Amino acid sequence: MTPILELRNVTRYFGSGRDRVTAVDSISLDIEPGEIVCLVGESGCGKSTTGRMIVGLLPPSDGQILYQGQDIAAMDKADYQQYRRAVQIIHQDPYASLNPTQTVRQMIMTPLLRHQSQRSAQNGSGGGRRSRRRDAERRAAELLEIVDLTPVAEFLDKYPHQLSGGQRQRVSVARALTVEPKFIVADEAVSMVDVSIRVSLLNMLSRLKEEFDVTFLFITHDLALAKYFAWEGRITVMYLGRIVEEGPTPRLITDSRHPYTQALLGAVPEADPELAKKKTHIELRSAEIPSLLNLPAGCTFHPRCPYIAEGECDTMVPPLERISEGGSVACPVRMSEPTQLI
Amino acid sequence: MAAQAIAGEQTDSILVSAWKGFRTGVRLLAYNRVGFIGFLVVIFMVLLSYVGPLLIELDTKTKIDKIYITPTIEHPLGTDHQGRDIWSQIVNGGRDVIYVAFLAALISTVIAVVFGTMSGFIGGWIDSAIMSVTDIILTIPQFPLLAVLAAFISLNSLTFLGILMGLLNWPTLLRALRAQALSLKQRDFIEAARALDLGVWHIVLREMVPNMMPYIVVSFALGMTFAVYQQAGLVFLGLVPISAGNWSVMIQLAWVRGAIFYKDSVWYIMAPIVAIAILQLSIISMTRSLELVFNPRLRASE
Amino acid sequence: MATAADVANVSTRRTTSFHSIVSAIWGSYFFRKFLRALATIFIVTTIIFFLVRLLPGNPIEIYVNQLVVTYGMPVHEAKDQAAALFAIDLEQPVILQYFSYLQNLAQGNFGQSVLSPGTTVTEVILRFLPWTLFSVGTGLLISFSVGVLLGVIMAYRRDSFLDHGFTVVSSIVSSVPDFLIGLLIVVWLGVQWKILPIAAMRGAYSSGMVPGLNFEFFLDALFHGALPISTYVLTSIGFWMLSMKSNTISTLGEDYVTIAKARGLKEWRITTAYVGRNAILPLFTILTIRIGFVVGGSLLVEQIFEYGGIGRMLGQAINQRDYTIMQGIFLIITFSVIFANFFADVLYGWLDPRIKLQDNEG
Amino acid sequence: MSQTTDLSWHQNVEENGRQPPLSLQDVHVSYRTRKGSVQAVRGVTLDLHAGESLALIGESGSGKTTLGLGIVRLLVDTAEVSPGKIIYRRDGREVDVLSLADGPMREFRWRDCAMVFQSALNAFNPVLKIWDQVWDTAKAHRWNNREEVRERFLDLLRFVQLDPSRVIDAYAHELSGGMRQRTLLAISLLLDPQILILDEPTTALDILTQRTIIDLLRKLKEDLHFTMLFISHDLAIAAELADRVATMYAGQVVELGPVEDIFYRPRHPYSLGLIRAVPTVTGGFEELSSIPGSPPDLINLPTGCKFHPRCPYASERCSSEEPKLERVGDNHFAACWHTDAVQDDIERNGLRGKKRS
Repeated sequence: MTPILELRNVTRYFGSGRDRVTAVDSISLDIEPGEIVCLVGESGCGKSTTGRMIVGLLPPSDGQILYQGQDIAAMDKADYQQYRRAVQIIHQDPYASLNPTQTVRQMIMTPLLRHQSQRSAQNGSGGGRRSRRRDAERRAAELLEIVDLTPVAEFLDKYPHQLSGGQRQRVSVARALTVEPKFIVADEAVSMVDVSIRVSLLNMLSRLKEEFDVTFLFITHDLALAKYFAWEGRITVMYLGRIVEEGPTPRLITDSRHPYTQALLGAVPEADPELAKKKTHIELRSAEIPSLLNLPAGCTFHPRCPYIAEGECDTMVPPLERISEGGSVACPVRMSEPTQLI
Repeated sequence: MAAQAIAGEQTDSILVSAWKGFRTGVRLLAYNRVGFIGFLVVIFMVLLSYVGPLLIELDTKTKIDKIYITPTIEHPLGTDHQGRDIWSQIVNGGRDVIYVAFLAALISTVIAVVFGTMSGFIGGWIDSAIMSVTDIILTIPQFPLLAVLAAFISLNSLTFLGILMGLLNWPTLLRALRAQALSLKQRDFIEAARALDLGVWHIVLREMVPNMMPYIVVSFALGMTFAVYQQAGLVFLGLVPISAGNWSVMIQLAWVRGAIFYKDSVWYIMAPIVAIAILQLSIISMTRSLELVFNPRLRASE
Repeated sequence: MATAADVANVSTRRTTSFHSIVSAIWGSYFFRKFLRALATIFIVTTIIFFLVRLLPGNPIEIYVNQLVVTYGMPVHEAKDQAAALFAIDLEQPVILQYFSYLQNLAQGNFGQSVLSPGTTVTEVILRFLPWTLFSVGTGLLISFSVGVLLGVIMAYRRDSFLDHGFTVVSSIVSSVPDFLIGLLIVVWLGVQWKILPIAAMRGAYSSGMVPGLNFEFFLDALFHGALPISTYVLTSIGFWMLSMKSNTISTLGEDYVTIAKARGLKEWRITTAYVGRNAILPLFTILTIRIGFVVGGSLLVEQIFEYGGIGRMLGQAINQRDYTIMQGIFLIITFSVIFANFFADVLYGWLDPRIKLQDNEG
Repeated sequence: MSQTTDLSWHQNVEENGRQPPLSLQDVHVSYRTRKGSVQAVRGVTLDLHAGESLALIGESGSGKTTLGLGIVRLLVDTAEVSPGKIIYRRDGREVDVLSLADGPMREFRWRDCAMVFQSALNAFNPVLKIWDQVWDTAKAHRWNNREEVRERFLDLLRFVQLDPSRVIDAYAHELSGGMRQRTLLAISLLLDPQILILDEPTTALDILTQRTIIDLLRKLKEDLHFTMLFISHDLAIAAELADRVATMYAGQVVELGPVEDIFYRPRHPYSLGLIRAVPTVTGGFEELSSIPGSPPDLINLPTGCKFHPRCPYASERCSSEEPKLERVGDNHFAACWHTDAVQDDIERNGLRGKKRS
């Protein structure tokens, strides 16, 4: 099967000259239709930049992004438009992602009407303005029901500031669904929502995957959430612009190989006092993350890595290599060492 | 069922929703007391200047026996050095001032909105170019520039004066609006609209501009006050040969003819100054209410 | 376990590169500001030159025509005279004229007065500019410092009688154009109530005084400058008060102020070093814009008080259509604004340790 | 670590052991707003014992941060703290913090009760060097020996694993978020306060940075027996660091007990709901479920138990009568009419959701 989305050596710089920062450094990633992939990493690792490039909000500085096997940079206008709508994004901040001047109705109806008219123009079938509007209204109501904003009539004429954080995120999802996307990038979509309702948002997203065949790229810094959401999918771990490890979620969580992944897994605070006491952490050699302006040579993790092999890690960029347990690891030194967190 | 509920909400006709919008607007206007008073005074000044002349004719008759008299019922603000009624001059002298200020503010606001939004929204070299020009013009003191220009080109039409001022007054406003556009551009809802492929026009006009409205109307009001200042100054320097009754011309005449040094001429000199001051003050006060009326959050919550 | 030595190791390496970056940008920050100032001066000069030369009714042609028609002077001679006045060679193509004009400017040669040939523009500028700089500078300094102080007080006594009173008075005063304030001073304090000897206060200093660096002369200059200075202060102080008030209110809500309180610091220390200092910083960028307004205002205010500054001279030159003087004075006013802006920018960069990095990002 | 032993100058658990250094008695806080009075904290009674670490957990709007700021009286002007008492005890003396005059209040802050704030990113004055801000703090508490202060601060920086030479003369913007948070932690220890309040000390930090902070705090707790009050929306912080936990909902403490009781034997439906809503990394997959509905409007609170509109066990009684904190075990209290039903639920369905491997 052709991957729905493929990144080939995608690189993104910001700034120029001495201030040039490499946010994403030659990453490659295949995502199959219907898959759930989590992109995990700390701030500044390039995960959001990757997400925004996938959605077409930011062009890559180098490398290619392929949608259904086609390079988006080389698409003609019609294909590009189709790709544009097929790939949607859910943002992190529920207070910034909705226009404060519009009601829920306006936010959902605008894309429906715009793209509906283009569709009908293509099909040659017209229908009056009125009936088109009625269709759009019906669809808007359906979408709000899908994202559990019921009773629908109660929400349609609300402005964003009249909604709670969780409800706003649901509106964002409904808005993205107006264009019947095939692929959704959820960029920290639940991290600003209260703990008690996070899970219901995640469960709603999982349902969309089942019902509408949507492929998800879930970007998060929270490994526990990634594990929960992508248990049947894959996790990709990024550090300073590069992918350091990826693999099926259960393998990555229970048997991670890259020292950075292990450090992350060990560092996550656990909401269970006994687990918290029992868990072992990897002690890093430095607590500070290097500046993107001045990245270390070789493996970017080597200044912090406790397993550093001098002369190797600090000179060579380790390649991402497949391992038999599933997925791949960019650490020749440790890739064959199984781990035990407890 | 849900669809029916929506259909039911759709019964508002355009007239009804316009009426609702108007009511909301008035309520928000009245929310800030100072702003509301400013708003009422601005309306009063506009009515005075545009409807007043229909009722009160400009007094042009010289009356030697009535020079510099203090207010009476016949002459509510006294008379000038030729015995002409000051009140009639005030009523007839606002139209030009308001017209020129309005025109200048309109032009400078349009320039500022278009280029400020473009600069902030598109960014890149267009932004650098626009901002370089803006920064340079901003460092040139505008009033001396206007005065020098007025000396080179003789300004004999009010409209031309308004246009010239409009073409010079946009830099401060542009900067403010660009800052707005820049911060809006990075907001997630603009990105979402881009991802939904809603088109540049939709994004600028429907997503960004409504959120910039408070700044735009405030910019417009401030643009008017700049223009009032500048035209009064130009007239005062004698650079705008406009003879008809006009508050600025009244001040200039009082100055040139030495009226300000007469003890008796105080009504003559004070009337136009107070008129201009009230106009400026009320426009500035009005911005407080306008900000509220166009604030999306407040407007939406009604 | 990360030992302190490791951390130190990693961070010193970062520190050196960090410092080299900062110092490089520190250097380039002023350098860039300076370049920008130079570019602005150059562009303004160019605009003015071409306005004078190319606009319909260009003053040189008018002057030449006048000499030919009224005095019957030969065209050639008239052109020579005009060229001498405007300090350019009219026989050259315009673009070469422009270069010779720039060359002359660089040597301080702005040409001569059209109306009184023999008086160089440079002389006029040197005689009158110092007084405008003195009055405008003093006015700005007073209004800025007093306005900032009152703004802080208003923010701390928010919604008190004092706050409302100041707000009302300052909004009224700042909405009246500056020259009308001047006019009101003349009308009320000078003529109606006869509190001030308006006539005696005209000029930049009393006739008979010998300019020099002594106290007596300084007092005299202050006496003559008092009215323009007061006008500048009155019309701009409200702006500083209200800006400082709103900045102070928003700074009071900053986390570091709350934390300074939590650390048990004394109120005075918090007000000055934590609130005041941060609230005043953004005003320096505004200062760069306001300088232009005040200098521009001097053109009208100096007319009112008949103060002997460059603004009044410009007014006269405009009235008499003495183009070389107009042009020269306008350029000088622009130069001084640009210089003042540059100075305000440098001051800001010096006061705010973050500026070096921000400049880098922006 | 040798340098850590002399960090605490007068922390003596035995001496202060009898009486809790801090007691909140029926504390109420409300904010005046245009729409009405926001009841942020409603009748909180708590003791903070010497040497213990107590975590206040709850979601946004539960009143935990208001309570923390209320203790050092740093709430905004529109907030009113009344009725209620905040009793502070040191060396046998006892004061009500709420009745302290300005001078003594200023001295109380930081010397007796220091606070580490959530947003370390903006915790420092951007135009003053770190050292100037430390020196300000010392001087404000009449500690005028520059050399001594400097030595002490250098020790503290080493304790929080920062390179002193790098930090001391830096401006805040030259430090990373994690470094700022550790610097703030170091400054909070400067005057060796009796109580340390930590408001979301690790929120907004990266995971690895979070871990270094958690380890530092654990060292403070286990080696130095600092008396600490954690405020967090993150259950994990409580699990990692607390001895006792107080769950807050709608301005009230709804459950209070030793950390194991709260995490393994919760008796309030809200505590149980939170535990069932939060995933762990370690271990297999567990089905999670969220609490239905959203947090209450603090201006128009529901009648009776404030949690009843979202509670799966709610009965008629819950909507009319408000439960008080009642003892449900040793040192374990819960404010719920249906603690038995919660217990049954856990026994029948397990504490967390179904496991999948």
